[in-house]
Amino acid sequence: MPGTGSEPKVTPDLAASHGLTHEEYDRVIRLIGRDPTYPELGLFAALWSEHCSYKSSRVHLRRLPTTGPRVLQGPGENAGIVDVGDGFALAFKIESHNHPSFIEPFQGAATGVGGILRDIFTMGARPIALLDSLRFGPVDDPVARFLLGGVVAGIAHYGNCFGCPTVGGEVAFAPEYARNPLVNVLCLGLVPKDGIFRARADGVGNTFLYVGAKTGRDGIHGATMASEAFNETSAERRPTVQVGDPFTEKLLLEACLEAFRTGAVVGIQDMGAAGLACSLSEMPARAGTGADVDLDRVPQREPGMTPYEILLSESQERMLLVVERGREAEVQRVFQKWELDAVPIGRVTADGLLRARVRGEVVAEVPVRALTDEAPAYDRPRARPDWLDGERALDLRSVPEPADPGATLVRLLAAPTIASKRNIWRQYDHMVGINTLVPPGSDAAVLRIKGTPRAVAVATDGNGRYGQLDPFLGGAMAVVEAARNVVCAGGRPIAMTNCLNFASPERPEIMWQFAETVDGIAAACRALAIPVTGGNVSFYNETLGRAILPTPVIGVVGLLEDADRRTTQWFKAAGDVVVLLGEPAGGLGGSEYLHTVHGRLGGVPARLDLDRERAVQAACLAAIEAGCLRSAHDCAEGGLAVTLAESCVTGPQRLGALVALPEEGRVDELLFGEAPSRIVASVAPEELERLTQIVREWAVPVHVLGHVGGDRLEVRIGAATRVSVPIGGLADAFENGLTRALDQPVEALSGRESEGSA
Amino acid sequence: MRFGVVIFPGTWSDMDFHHVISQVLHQPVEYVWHRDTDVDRFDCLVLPGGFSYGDYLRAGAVAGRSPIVGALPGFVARGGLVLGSCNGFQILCEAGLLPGTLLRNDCLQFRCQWTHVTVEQTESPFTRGLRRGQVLKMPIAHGEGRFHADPALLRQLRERDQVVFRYATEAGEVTVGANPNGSAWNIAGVCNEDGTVVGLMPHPERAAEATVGSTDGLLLFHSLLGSLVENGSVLGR
Amino acid sequence: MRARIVVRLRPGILDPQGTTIQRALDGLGFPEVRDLRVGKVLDLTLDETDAGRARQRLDEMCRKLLANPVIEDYTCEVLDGEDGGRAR
Amino acid sequence: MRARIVVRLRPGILDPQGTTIQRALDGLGFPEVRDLRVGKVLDLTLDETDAGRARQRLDEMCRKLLANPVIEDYTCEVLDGEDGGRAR
Ligand SMILES: Nc1ncnc2c1ncn2[C@@H]1O[C@H](COP(=O)(O)OP(=O)(O)O)[C@@H](O)[C@H]1O
Ligand SMILES: [Mg+2]
Repeated sequence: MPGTGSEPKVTPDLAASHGLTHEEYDRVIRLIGRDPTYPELGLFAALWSEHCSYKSSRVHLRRLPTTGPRVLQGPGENAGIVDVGDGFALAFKIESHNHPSFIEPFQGAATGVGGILRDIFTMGARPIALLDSLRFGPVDDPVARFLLGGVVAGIAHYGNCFGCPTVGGEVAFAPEYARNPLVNVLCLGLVPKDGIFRARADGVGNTFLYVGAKTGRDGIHGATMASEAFNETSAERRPTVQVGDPFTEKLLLEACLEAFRTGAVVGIQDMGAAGLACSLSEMPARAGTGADVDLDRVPQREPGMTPYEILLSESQERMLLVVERGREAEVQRVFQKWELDAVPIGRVTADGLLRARVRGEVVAEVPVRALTDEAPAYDRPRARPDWLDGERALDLRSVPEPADPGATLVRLLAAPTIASKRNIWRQYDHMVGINTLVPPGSDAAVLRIKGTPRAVAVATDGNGRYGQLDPFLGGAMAVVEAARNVVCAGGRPIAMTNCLNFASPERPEIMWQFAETVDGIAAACRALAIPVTGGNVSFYNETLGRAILPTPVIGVVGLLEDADRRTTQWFKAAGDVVVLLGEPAGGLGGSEYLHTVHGRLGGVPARLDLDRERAVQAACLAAIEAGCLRSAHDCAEGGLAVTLAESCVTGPQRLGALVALPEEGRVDELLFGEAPSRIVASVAPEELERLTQIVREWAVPVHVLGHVGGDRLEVRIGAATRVSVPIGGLADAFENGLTRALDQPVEALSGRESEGSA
Repeated sequence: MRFGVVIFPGTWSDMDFHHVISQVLHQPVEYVWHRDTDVDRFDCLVLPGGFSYGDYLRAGAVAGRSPIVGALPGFVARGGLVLGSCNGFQILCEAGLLPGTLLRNDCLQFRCQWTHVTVEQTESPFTRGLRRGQVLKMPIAHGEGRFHADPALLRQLRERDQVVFRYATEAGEVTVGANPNGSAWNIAGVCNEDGTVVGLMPHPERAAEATVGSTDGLLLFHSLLGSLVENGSVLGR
Repeated sequence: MRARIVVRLRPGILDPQGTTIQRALDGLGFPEVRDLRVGKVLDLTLDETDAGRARQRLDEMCRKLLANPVIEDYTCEVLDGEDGGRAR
Repeated sequence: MRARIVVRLRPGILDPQGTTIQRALDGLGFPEVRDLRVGKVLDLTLDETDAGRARQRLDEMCRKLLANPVIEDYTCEVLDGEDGGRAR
């Protein structure tokens, strides 16, 4: 029995204050056969937290398809890995940092970037791109402005200083995120196929080498914090804020990659959530080994740290390596060169226990499997929310049709969720590495893989409104939309990662939303044959009972065999023919139009036919690969009219277009209705026939809408011209919409103070 | 021509320069660690972009006092050439090897975007192959690129032809709107009195292949290599 | 009335800037420096003649904008007020 | 021995950060603020017992690294030395 020292006596109440339920605490006692010591309680509380154990989501995540011919590493490691040919592989994963970003947006977002970068380079990969998917409250809310400013600056600070380009992402605004911003960051890294590292503590007798920054009292309870909803007392937890140091992270990256080349590194894991505790239990658990470590040897930034604090600190920019016994010096020399600590703190053992000592005395001794595999898993109660039918029942007769659809189009283009995010991404270095072939501003970013003719296309997507009205559809739509974005860039989707942002899993209607979403994702993945290689679940995104929209954020990675075949979303030349792959009809349920113009969230979103979707994507890709598309743009938020306008104004050369749509139903439905399986493309007139042939092979309808040219976007419906707006007006709305909305004065109140009252 | 690309702990454009020099220009190139001071095997040293020491105090301040930078005056005196881009420019200014100072952008934000610069002098080995007034398209990516010099120094730089590049429109007009960071006199790059040390905020290595958007950055290197061909050696050694 | 506000990271909060500068000083021959931490100083003029009221306003500014209570502490000084005392 | 170094932009050098903060304060209802400028404060411990020598070392650090004389001024204070005086 480990000594207890001067630490608090462990009682069921203390366990409860650590977030362990009575049943969970009993389970701890059953598993270790006695009362835990205080540090042991800390270990269980952290590793059994929702954040680390996935206890509410595990039973559902199993339903995701995770295998495919290119998958070298599926879920279960720090990142997924797919084979991209020529001896290269891509490591990639998405992570949330929602809760820390609400408490301190700059550092919260910065350390979120730091965490996902480490997940990628622990696999042996050099990070080559970041994407950030963000959600905030409406821009006229000062708190949202404060959070947006801080989050973007934090991402810029960390990514720019570290030297990894931020090449894409999304930003959307809705009232449901007002006190629960979402900050999801995806990172992509390139690794030689034979240079992949894993988070395993293999080889009894090998050495645990602690490397990187020193351990301070940062972020203790971070893992348990991400496993709770916000309430009035959340502010008191503030001293746990971690500060990111991108410079040290950069040193850590270079040192790790150089250390890997010594051949002496057996395994590696970053110390993220739950810090040393997590690495010291997960690494041995994966390898069927144990760990015996001396906490006195852990480099410490502050005096007087307790074993509990050392084990649970979430200080950033640290890694745990397992090094072949006898070769420690080789690895240490590398870290010395980069002026980083590298200290042996213990050994891999055969007994399956995590044993931590202080001055020789054992302060914690528990089976690693008790902390990991034996963590509780719940199939929590699920119930379809009773408000759902009410929200889905939208009587379109109560929605007046726009008198001037052109003006409505301009308004939609200027809506913060649709308008250009240039003011955000120009704060990110999106070029370092000189791989960026398509920068932010098109459907997907495209990065070349140097030394090969190939390129990778990557995009993130997720629409919380669809999730709210139909979570199964929300999950499926996020997948097909992210994939469609990648396809529009010329990429063949090969794998995806997902970040599932939800409110409290302890509420049956939230758990129902979660389960439905997972099923929707799984169905779409199967239909498109895109395996899931990893992801992240963020629960408890609610403040004072107000839940976020169920928001799955999907990141899809695609491969271009020929980087020169990449395609962008904007029109290229006057005279080109504008075509629509898919059917024009859209629906107003859950649309941006209903939200922006009518202030409503409701209705039934358009149906998704997965076979049709697969065919549209395959047809588009075939056309791009045959070299007969000049542009391709996914038709999403804002519908056909917004998609056309974006193709007119987002390129280096602004071009007008004249298109005609068949007269059919409501004008707003036709122009602004949303539906999957639609791509607006342009094609040189002499290629139109070839395009039509290719697309027909996939049984996909092609509609010739009109042609590119002129200085306005003109849309005729039947005989009437319903939209005729000068390109300058469209461009102005799109380019300046977000900035103008942010510049509009609000009640003079700083975000920080009002946040304190949240 | 033998190139050395200097690496400080937080440098990140090192691999980009290495790629351009070796894969695009097919010139011999080596990395040089910031503690090295033995640099006489090189004709030209490149100080790339990055955050050399996190750049927490002032951009380039710590690196400006590093061993390799201490070796630069001797290297230059013996005929060596030095190109500093972005953080490299900041370091050269901090070390006093180039005139002026680079301050926080007037917009207070990091800026990553394409810029155009006019060529203001063609006496330096890096610009000898260019035309005065020629417009080059190269991107910037920095938070501290506002070139500052007091009026006397500014006058001196102009009189001595030490202003190398100025931010301009695509058509070559030097305007306030074309100035991305509030630099004095739109200055994007300067040189020492001999033209052998050149610093600029834009990234020539990011404008060296058509596929990433421009090849104008190569012109600096072509000037350099052209000078080499004409004279047999730029260094005369 | 001249005033000065100093905003510092709270004790225990990581200060990467301070650490880096200290290491640089060490490398330049100043090994005697320890515990270096970096803060911000804001010098300003207040259109206000009453020192007590001035201090109160400075404190308000810090809470509303200048200091980030999550990670920073602050002190305010009125420099040429009647008593030149500290607000906090 | 504790010491403090304050580094400020020289008068006449544009301080966009100061201007922006002042404008933000104005927007938050503090129109009485003028001439706001932002500087850096470095708090540190010196392994040195002689205040005079400490001040000399601080001054050296500033000249060698901490301040850029072209744009910045600095002051050094020894806080708990025998006389607590200013170096400059
Ligand atoms: N939504 C999900 N879909 C698939 N895999 C997931 C999902 N969420 C988490 N995972 C996987 O579970 C493992 C644990 O994730 P996580 O605890 O987030 O890792 P980390 O400790 O690096 O944050 C990872 O391999 C991750 O990819
Ligand atoms: Mg991880």
